[in-house]
Amino acid sequence: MKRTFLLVLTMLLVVLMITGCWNRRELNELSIVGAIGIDKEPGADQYMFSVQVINQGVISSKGGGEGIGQASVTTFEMETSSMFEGMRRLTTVSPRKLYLAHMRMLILSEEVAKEGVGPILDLFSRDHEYRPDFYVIVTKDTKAGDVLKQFTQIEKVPANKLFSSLEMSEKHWAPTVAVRLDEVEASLVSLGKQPVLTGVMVRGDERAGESEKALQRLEPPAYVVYTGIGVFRGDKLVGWLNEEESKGYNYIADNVKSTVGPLACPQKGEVILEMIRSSSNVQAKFQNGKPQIQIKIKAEGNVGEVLCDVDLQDPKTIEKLERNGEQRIKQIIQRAVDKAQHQYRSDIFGFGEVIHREDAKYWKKIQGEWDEVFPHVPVVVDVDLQIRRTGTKVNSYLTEMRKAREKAKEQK
Amino acid sequence: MDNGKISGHQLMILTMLFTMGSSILVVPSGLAGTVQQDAWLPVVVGIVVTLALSWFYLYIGSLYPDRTLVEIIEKLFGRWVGAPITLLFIVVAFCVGSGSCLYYLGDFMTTQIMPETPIQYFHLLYILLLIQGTRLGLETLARSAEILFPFFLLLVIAFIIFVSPQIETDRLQPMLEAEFKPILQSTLSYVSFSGFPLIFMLMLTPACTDRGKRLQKKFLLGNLIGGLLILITTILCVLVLGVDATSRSMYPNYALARKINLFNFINRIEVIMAIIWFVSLFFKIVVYFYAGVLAMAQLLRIENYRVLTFPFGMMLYVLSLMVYPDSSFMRHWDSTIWVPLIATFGLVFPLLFVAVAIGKKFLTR
Amino acid sequence: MAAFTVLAAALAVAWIEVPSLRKRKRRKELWVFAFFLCVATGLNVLKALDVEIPNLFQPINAVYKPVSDLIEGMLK
Amino acid sequence: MRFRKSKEPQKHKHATDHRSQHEHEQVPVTQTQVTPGLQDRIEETAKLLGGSTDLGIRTFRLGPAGELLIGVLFLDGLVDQARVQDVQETLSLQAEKEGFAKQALKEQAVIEWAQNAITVGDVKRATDLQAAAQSLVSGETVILFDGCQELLSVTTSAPEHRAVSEPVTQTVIRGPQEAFTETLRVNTSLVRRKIKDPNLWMETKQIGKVTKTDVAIMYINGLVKESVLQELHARMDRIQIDGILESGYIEELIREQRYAVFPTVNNTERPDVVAAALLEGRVAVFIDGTPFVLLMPTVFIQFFQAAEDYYHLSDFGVLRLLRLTSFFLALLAPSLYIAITTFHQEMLPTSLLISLAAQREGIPFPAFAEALMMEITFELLREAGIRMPRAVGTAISIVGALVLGQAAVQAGLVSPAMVIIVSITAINSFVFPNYAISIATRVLRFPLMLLAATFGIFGIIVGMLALLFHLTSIRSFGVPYLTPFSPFVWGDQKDALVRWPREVRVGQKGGKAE
Repeated sequence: MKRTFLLVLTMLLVVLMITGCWNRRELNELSIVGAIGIDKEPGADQYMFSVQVINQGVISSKGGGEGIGQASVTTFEMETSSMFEGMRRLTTVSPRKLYLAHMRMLILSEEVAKEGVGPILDLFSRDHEYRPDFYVIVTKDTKAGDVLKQFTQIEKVPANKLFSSLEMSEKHWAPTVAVRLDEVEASLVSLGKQPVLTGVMVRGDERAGESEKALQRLEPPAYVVYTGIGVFRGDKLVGWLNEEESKGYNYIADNVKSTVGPLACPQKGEVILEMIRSSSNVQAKFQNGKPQIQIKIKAEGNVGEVLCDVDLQDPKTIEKLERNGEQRIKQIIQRAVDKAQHQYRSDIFGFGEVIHREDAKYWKKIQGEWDEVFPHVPVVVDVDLQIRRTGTKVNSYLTEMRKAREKAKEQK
Repeated sequence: MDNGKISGHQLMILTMLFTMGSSILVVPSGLAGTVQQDAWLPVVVGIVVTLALSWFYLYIGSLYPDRTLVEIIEKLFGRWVGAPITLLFIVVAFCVGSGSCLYYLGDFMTTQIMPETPIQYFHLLYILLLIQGTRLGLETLARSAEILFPFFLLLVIAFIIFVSPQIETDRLQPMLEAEFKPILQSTLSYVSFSGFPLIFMLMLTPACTDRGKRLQKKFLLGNLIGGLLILITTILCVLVLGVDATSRSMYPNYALARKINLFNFINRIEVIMAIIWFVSLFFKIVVYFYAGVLAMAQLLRIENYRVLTFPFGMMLYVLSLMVYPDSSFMRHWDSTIWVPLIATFGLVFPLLFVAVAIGKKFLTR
Repeated sequence: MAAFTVLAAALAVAWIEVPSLRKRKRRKELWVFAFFLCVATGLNVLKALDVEIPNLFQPINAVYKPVSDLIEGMLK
Repeated sequence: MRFRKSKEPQKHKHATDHRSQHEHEQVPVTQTQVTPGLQDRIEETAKLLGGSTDLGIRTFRLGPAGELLIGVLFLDGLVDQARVQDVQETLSLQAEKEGFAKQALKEQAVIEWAQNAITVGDVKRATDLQAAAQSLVSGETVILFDGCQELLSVTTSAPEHRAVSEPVTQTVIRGPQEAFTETLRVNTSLVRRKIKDPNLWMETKQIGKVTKTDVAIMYINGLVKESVLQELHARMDRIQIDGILESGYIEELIREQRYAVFPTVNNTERPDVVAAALLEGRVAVFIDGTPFVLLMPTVFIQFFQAAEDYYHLSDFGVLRLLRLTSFFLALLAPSLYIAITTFHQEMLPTSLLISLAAQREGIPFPAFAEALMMEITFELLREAGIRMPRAVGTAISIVGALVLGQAAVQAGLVSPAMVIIVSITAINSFVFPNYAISIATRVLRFPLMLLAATFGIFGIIVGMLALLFHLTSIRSFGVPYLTPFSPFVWGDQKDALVRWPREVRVGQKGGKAE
């Protein structure tokens, strides 16, 4: 036993000694990448690969000190023909090896998306270092590199700003959709579903936003905002949904967690509704062997803001508001479906998959020409909206104002 | 033999780990590739087939209770005919079985976790562990498995709970779309990973203190639990990753573990989850290795198999690096040649044994 | 270098096993051990010297390829 | 009273006499015959002790007429002077009273008379001066009679010993505050007082060729496993050693695995722990000269069972889980830190990663070297803290705190996070109720760190598996080390990971006491 013990021990030591440490990376040898942007000039055959590297020292230095005067992130750019090459070639610029596991955003420029994202995404799912938890977005009217270069207020790391802003807006506002890489891939492969990506743009003076002076101003010269959803056909970007249509898309895709929307008052003016819950159920029904898509939305909301004279104490009013709201949601959805069916001819809602689930045999027959069938599939929308609460107040002061006036008049 | 005795409970755990072994890492991917969202179906059928097979193997074992597979072969065929058959079994258990499973480990480590580390060092480290375990004897191994079992289950349950929020039930639909032939093919592939290799457990069963019905119960139960765990992970893979990502992943379970994200807090713990596969893979390899070494010792009629562990460990090192030149060869080989190969040893030979045994009984009467 | 490492490992293994076997006068086990150690060392040295070792899977392939094709044909 | 200090070798001086030939293989002293002349015999005895100056000799005559000449010998300091005085006085009083008839002065009669006369201590008869010397060093008083071959030895020993005091190494808040001392008899009596049962049996052996240390084996007849007892006896008889100075000598010599890092024999300085162990059917080995008593067989989980677990309400027993966690942390904290920060950075939340990375900015050493350095520094400090006189100890701790906590970080040699990790390890390694197990964590921590530095988490897993195999393979007196877990004993689970309430425990078959 003694011999075995000694031998195993020495062998272990020898092994460990000679092995060195291939995969070992000390923390201070890392360049933590926050976001990657990919650009392409129209017609060019090279991509522009930009990375946003977090400047650790600056971020974590408490109360300023040495960090002052340095930007919290650094952006490197490199021309390349393939992603992997670009990533590695960046070592000629960056003092350290890029560390990608903490990447938050992958930003594709509009040009790249229009030419097709196919040649780009593979690396990000094949390389072991990338994790599947970053979001993919597309720029609108701007370059991905420029988005990365904007200084951001409050959140020191722009990539984090993009990340949390996307999550927040998806949760509370709805017209954005946070798409992870594996979802993009799945819809790229699927015959019955097309990918979508949220758009991002820079509002204001891009150049000024790239200077750190931007941080010292109360009103930033430029800021990064999310706008609408980009519609893809295959791997190519074919167009955009505006904010409302994007919301419609999210209603169908069951992405709406909470949102805010106006609805018409019985008379004039609007009531702003806070949607607190929404669930959608998409089904395919067959009539005479032809498929028909039925979308059922069940939503619950609260009255959030009253901008008109309406008597909220009256159950009938609420009922009326509910009907109006249903109408409105229906409209939004219909518009989104219309645009996808007729303008972009891209099944971003996954109706194909719904049909597949419902009737696999029929799907087998048509899956080849689904792109041609899709625009002609009738879509029926059914919305059921319930208004639950009216906030902490009952009637708006607008109503009370009117009532007071009427009373005064009567007294006259 | 001074290997000590193992209890029925311990045998159950070993059987479970052996059933899961490499299958849990590889099976979901292949199944999703052939039968898409119906991947669970072949597993269910496979579990039933595996249970039947286990019953059959135990029947062979019960022909000569207290005897290992090698001794049974010798009893049936005599020393001179039996020896080559035993040798074939040793080659399969030792070279193909433990060699390929070890390669799985190395491949898994180098693709998913530490790509820059040369694969042989993972093998070397595992072989050292293998030799230590085997030398300490079956009893130690079984008891260690017993201790690990609760932790193992805890991890698996945590795994299931952690990924379940991301389940999308749509992904299993449409159900039962797959046709008969692909289902048959993938069932065969499942059985070739989890069913046929169980024949080598016959090297271990004589060490169990339980006999007859009790042994059968434990063995089948272990089998069933292992099978169910594979079933659950397969279904989870499809439900969470979707068919496409499952079939395109080298190790879908690991991809699944990477998806874990609970409250934005419990996340990025796939390396911890990988412990599940390290452990089950280790026990699969060690059972193969132990079976091979013990078979060789019994074939050569030496009392103590321990002298063989170091030389066999060294051979295993070379073999494990040699068996598969690359990972696509591995996938191809596993889905084509491995199936009939292990079927020969898991089905044809056992049938032959039973035939000979019945024939002998008939003749002696 | 690698080959020497292998030899050193083999010597170390022998150092563990042989004395106790000799003390207990297990001649047969000693021979078996020696035989397998030689085979193992040989394999390892060849591997270390980058000599092509015929893959065990080749003959298995040769035997089972037809069977496998047959099964595949049946199931396709 | 005077005698020669003999410088000449004593060997073979009285080789002609064969009457009391007796094998004395251990101490190289010649055999001695008993010669009738009192003076000669006294000198002879003194010579056997090398003329040691602490030998006290008194000769005087007994009887009304001083008929009987006797010599009283004792080793000063080992005996209680008052008792020696007592012996002398009783003898002379008796002699005064009775007087001596002529035939009463015959050899046999004198010895028997004296034996009956002495009322103090335990009186033994011997004929051999060698035995007399042995009696002397054991603290007995030897009485020689003129004209008699036989001699008497009376136990008058009263060596200096410490009073029973509070335990130093295994303290409790609630529970008995007494600890063993260095005296065997005191120790055994402490246990006897707790277990008043005639079935509490004790056997005594003398181990050590030179030291002849008294070793007592204590157990409760009927509860103890015969096989354990036999095995213990066999192993003790096999011991070949000159001296036993502490229980550690015996522990090392009787354990099964020479190379096990984990202690397979428990030790304690608390009588209540020994009593509890005896009631569980274990065997206790008392060694004269040390307050530490060995307990066996010992299993892994025992090192996490503090005496206090049983004195507080059962809710308190949950703390064992905490101690087990501590065990793993003490073992693994540095290796996990190394593995995660150098191999699996993706496991860290982004903000933590950024802050750790910023801390490491400018640190010249790899994390492994950093950890190794700090761990070794800590071990050194700990070692220094134990060895140093108490006054210097505080200085050490101040230096340690400054070096570890402040200066090293400010000098940019180590990162603050590493200091935290080392502190965590340190705190955790002080949690165990028994010091013995923390030695195992200290020894094993370093190979695990090495494995973590080369293979990351995978290395740690392999290391832990190897450790598990080792643990499952070792035994303590035939009992597998991981007993209540593997082999799994359902009944013992009630006092394994958690101490269950007593009603539940007593409900177990056999009503096992604690």
